[in-house]
Amino acid sequence: MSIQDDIKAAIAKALQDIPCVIGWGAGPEPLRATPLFMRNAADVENFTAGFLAVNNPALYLPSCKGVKTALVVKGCDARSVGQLVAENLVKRDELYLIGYPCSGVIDVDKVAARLEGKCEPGEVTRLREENEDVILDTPGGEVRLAKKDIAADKCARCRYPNAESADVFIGEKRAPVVDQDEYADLADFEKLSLEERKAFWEKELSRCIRCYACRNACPLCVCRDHCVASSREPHWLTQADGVRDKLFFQLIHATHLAGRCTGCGECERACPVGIPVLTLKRAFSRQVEDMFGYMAGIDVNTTPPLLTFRLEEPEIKEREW
Amino acid sequence: MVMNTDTAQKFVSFEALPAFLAKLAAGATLYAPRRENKAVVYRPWQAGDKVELSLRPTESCKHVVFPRSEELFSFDMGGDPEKPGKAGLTLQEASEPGPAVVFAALSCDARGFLAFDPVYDGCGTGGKAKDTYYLKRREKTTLIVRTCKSSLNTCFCTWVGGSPASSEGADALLTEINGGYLLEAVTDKGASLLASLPAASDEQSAASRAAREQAVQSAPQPPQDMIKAPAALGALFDSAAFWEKQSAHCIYCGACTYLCPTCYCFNITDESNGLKGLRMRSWDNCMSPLFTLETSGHNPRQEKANRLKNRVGHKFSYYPKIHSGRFSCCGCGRCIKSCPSSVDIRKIVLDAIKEAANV
Amino acid sequence: MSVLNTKELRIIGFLCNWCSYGGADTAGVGRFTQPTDLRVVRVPCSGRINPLFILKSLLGGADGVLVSGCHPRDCHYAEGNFYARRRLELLKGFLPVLGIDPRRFEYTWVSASEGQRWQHVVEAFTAQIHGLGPARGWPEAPELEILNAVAR
Amino acid sequence: MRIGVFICHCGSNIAGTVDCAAVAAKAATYPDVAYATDIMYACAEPGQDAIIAAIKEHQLSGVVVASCTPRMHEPTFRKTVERAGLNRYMFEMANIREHVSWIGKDIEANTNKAAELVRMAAAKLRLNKELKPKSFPVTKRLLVVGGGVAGIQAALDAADAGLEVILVEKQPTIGGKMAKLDKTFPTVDCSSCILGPRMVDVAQHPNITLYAYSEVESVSGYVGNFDVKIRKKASYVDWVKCTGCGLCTEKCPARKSYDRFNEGVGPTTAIIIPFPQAIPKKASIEREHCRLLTGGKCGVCAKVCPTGAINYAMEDEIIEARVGGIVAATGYDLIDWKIYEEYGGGRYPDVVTSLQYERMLSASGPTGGHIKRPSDGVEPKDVVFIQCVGSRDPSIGRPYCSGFCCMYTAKQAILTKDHIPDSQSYVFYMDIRSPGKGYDEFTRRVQEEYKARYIRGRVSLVYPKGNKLIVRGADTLMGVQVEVEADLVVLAVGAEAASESAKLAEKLRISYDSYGFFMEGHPKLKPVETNTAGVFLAGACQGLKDIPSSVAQGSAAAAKAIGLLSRDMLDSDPQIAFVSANRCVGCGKCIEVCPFKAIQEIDLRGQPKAEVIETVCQGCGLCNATCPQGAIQLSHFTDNQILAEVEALCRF
Repeated sequence: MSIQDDIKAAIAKALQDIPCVIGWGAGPEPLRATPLFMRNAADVENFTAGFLAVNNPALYLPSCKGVKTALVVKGCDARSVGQLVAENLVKRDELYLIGYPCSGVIDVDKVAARLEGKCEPGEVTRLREENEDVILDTPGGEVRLAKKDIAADKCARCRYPNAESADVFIGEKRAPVVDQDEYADLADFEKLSLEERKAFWEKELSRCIRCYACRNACPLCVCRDHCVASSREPHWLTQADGVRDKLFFQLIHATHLAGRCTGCGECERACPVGIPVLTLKRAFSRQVEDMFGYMAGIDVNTTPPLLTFRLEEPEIKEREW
Repeated sequence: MVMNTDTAQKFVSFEALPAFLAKLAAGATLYAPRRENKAVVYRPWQAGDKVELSLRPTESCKHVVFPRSEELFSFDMGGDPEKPGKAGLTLQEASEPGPAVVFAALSCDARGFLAFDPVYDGCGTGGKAKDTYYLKRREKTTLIVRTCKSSLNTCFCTWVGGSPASSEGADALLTEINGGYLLEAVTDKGASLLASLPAASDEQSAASRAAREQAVQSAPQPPQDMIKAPAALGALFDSAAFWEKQSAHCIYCGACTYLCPTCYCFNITDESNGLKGLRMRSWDNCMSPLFTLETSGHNPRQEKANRLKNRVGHKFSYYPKIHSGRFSCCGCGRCIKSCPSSVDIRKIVLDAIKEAANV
Repeated sequence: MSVLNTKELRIIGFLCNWCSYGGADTAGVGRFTQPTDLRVVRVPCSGRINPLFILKSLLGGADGVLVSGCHPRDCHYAEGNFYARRRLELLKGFLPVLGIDPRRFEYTWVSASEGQRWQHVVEAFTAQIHGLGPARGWPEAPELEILNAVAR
Repeated sequence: MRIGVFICHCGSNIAGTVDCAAVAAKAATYPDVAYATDIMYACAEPGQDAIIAAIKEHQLSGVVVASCTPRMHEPTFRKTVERAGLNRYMFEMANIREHVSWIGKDIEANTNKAAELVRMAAAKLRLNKELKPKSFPVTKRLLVVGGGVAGIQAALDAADAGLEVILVEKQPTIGGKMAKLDKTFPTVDCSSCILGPRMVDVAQHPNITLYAYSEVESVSGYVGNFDVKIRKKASYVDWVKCTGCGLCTEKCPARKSYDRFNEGVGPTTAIIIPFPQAIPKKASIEREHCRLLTGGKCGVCAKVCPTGAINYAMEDEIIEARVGGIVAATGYDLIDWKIYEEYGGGRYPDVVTSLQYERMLSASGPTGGHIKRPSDGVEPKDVVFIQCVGSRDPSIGRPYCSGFCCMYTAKQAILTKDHIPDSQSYVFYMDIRSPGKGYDEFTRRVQEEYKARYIRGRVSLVYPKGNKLIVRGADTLMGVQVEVEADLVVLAVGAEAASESAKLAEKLRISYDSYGFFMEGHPKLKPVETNTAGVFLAGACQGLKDIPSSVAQGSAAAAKAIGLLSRDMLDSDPQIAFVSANRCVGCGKCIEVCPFKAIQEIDLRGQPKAEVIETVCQGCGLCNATCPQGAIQLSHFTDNQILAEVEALCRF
């Protein structure tokens, strides 16, 4: 039996006493799966894990509060769950986690780049996985791509490929891709001068359509319906189509995620107009890691760093005036 | 006004395109698809800009006519400085929009405006309550759409009465042929824009016709029973289970509606600082719980299932019921393509038709 | 932009009521001359300061933002400044990612007795901001331009 | 809203460098401002009357006063608007004195700044809401921390007024520094004769509970209801059984113990009763000197104790109490003079501190009131006093004058002559500071009548020569260098804040200055209050002062506490957090960070929500800054109010 079948068996077993298992199923086109809410055996047949299992199912947990729910989770999904548990936003005993070793997930935008000049990703009619490659049927014939070339950025810096907190783990655990996140993406970004960075954000944010997909795709944005983005009390933002308001929303999101973001990258993936909003959150995460030695979603018993303090903060070098 | 298309076929070579665009940009704000990072967006064109034609635009061009936010009027409450405490009120109308041209929009984008037009022309009030903000911009905007060379997995314009080569709602149609583009005026507005271009040769006209036919043939076949959609969705209005299942993975962001060429909803807010301020309107979307939040705190569409039902129902049932069967959907598929959780509106409609048949 | 275009830059201070606002008062009582750029927003505690106030100021055109609270361990509310310290330190480290010079924002601790220290902080911070010059503004929707006239 | 703006001239304090009329004219153009004027003294009666009249005449619904700091007159003007029928929170202040007129002379810049501060205040006021306080019951019990003369005075006054008083003293006896003194200036009356009866009063007062050898462990709660934990340190003697007979102290074999009470002038035993008049007169064992507790062998005291009071297994005890108010009276410590190498850095036994000298002068001291050189027990003839040892010395971070050294040095010179009629005293001084009733006369008497030689100048070196000490210094009046052969050198060591004052301040949530002295509420007008309601100051912990001043402040602090605790109910400050239940998602972050446990989770129709406990919330706003959706807001400092201030400045 393949891992896929083993997971299906685990899901079927879980459904014996849990009403709903959230995983992934076939999506609207070959490159994309969709979150799948499985309630019966027929639903389980549609289950798919692996390279297309992009969406973070932890997103749906706060709305499942009070009902025992099972999730099939990648390592990064489990971190989101862990953070929700650490913040007491979901109860661990209301959860059942089915883990499997994740070897990375697809980034459709990277496929688009690889297909540049040939076709759009939306023209791919079939995807087959073959070991470390995928084979795409395109109008111009088959295209073979290495998974590592089209995997999401986060997969290349994955420290937790296995959902360590899973209640049941299907398959052999994988070794971490890296031991340490070097934040090389930020280092690259920081090659820009301050002026260039400002210009960068102005340009990127000018494209924002204020759909808030970034927020709604974030498993830790639990305010959702009550987000300050559209409230008048408090009234932080206007609804105008200007960079200042759009950027400010990203700053709200980033500051609210400081010390909480697990880096799942769903905000950036969800952005329909490709604004690299994860960069802002990672800038906080890097500092949080350096300053407080804290990585969100790893230890459910540690208080997130902005909800606590130490009398002496050895890593904070205050300015001497 | 629709023109005799045979007399208005023009040709612009790849090499001559920048000069033509520059000419268009001289008399109006010219919007053209531009690649920005991973997205393709309609931006004011400037000399040197590459027009992105290989990837289809991520967003529709509706914001050219229906800006994401716009001033309705501004106000100044400053009174007579000699009489503090006696507030004044001076209102200032928003400034007139200038002319705009959209180059190489998708043909579905143009059809999207056809869903807007009756609503903003006051259809609900017998034409009395016209939205002049929209109508002025619509009047001053010339749309040049392009023939799609192929269909994407998410395309379904043919389901809702469109086609990859449709010029409905547009002022001119652009079709790529050997060596350049054939441009075909659809309206007088379109014709006047194309006036300076050399006429297309018969060969070029034939090539364009062939390209358009090819595009139409490659388009997906519509399902047979789309016509049943309005009734089916109506029948499922009270079927909470159906909508809960369909909406389970929806994350109720606004990506679908804001990318949609036919979604026309807006919100109105006032912003002020000190004595000055403005009333503005900005895009709003029915997937947001705030969309229907009432002052009392009551929200008739608190659940996302109800909101998704409204979005699908509006496009495929309520709207067509009062607009001669025209769906408020142009089948561009952006809502599917860009949905972070891959909600597929086609599947919902088809499931509804199937489900209603069983009821 | 301030009325005094050429002389002043826009500097906002967020001061806790109990220590730093008192320190600024003490400086005033002691007639410790200071540059005139700073405008103080009084808040009960540095823990009340949402970092977003600072970002809002900086995006809105402040050339500099100064936060001052009670010394750690000396918070009127026992713990507020401990939380503030973490938030503010993270914020300061975050600003460069936006392309904002982190020297445009400083936070410090001044007690109600430290009038002279307050004078020094204001002088040094104001000099620092003048050294950096006016901040470049962030564009916003054209229709909002009317809101900006007020602060001119 | 109809806002009235009043720009105060404060005489010339503001008007000298701010064009108040111009500010008022500018203010008249601000949103909702219905009336704006400048006014000579807003806080004076005519000023307040003018504000009230304007509120009525112009139907004002809110008032901005631009004047001094709100920390000074906000309460004043809140009462003013209240008298005019407005809610007291429909008022804002712009600080154009301490923050404008007093810190710069550029009239154009000041006027502009003042106008902008008024605009901020008006912008905030537009969003102010009427707030109403809640009332809560008061615990009519006072805690006094420190049993020196100031604390004793405060405790007795409060107890006499009928309050229950808990007096906590760190040492095994009350009495503080004054108990160590032989005589007091300028009357030269016996210190223990005047203090002793007050100490006895403390012991006997039915309203006073004394915890000696105890410290404040923690304080929580707020004015009216502080919850205090007191650590009663293990004395290893059951004080209920101990009769203070002193037999144990006679028999204790650990006779080389440091004598804390006597400032180390001669040794003492490990089990002690600090001095004969100690209150409580109970024995206690100093652990580090006790042979049994450190070495496991001895037990002599237990054997000799007639009542079996010795208990080597005793442990610290925590006592909990609820009090309505607290007086801090923790006194001072002498600085560590040994940092001064020029005085021998502690190497010469015949260089002593003034307090050691007091113990030598005292009849109940280790020398029985005989002045003897520590080195050889010989009576000194030439005694040199060096003043300002550790006072007025910026190089060691003690730039302040300790205030009482000039006087006690004069006293000690007099006493020296009294004890040893053929002695000669020399006093090296910087300036003589004697501004008190009878004080200057006293310093003259010591020179004229007792023939002490006062030499104005600093001592550069003290060094031994034979069995003498050579004191080399400058006589700046004569312009010569002088050397005095001394038998004994007495250093008038300056004082500093008590060593653990900062820790106590943190427990009490009061401020302290850079030297560790507690901050009074206002240097002039609130000398015994602190910025923490219900906490008062007495004695040298607030700033160095002599006995009469300490006693006066002890009484003053008691009077303030009596005033507070005479009320049955107190009004809670309504500037507290409130929750918009429909926006709260029940994430609990506010509950997690609240330093006061003032937020609880409640169930609202099946949903968890935060709820503020109104009388517990202190209004810090930490929750407000923590709540991501802004569902919990701090009244009077809401996000929108602060944003209004920001936007009044920063939108361009």
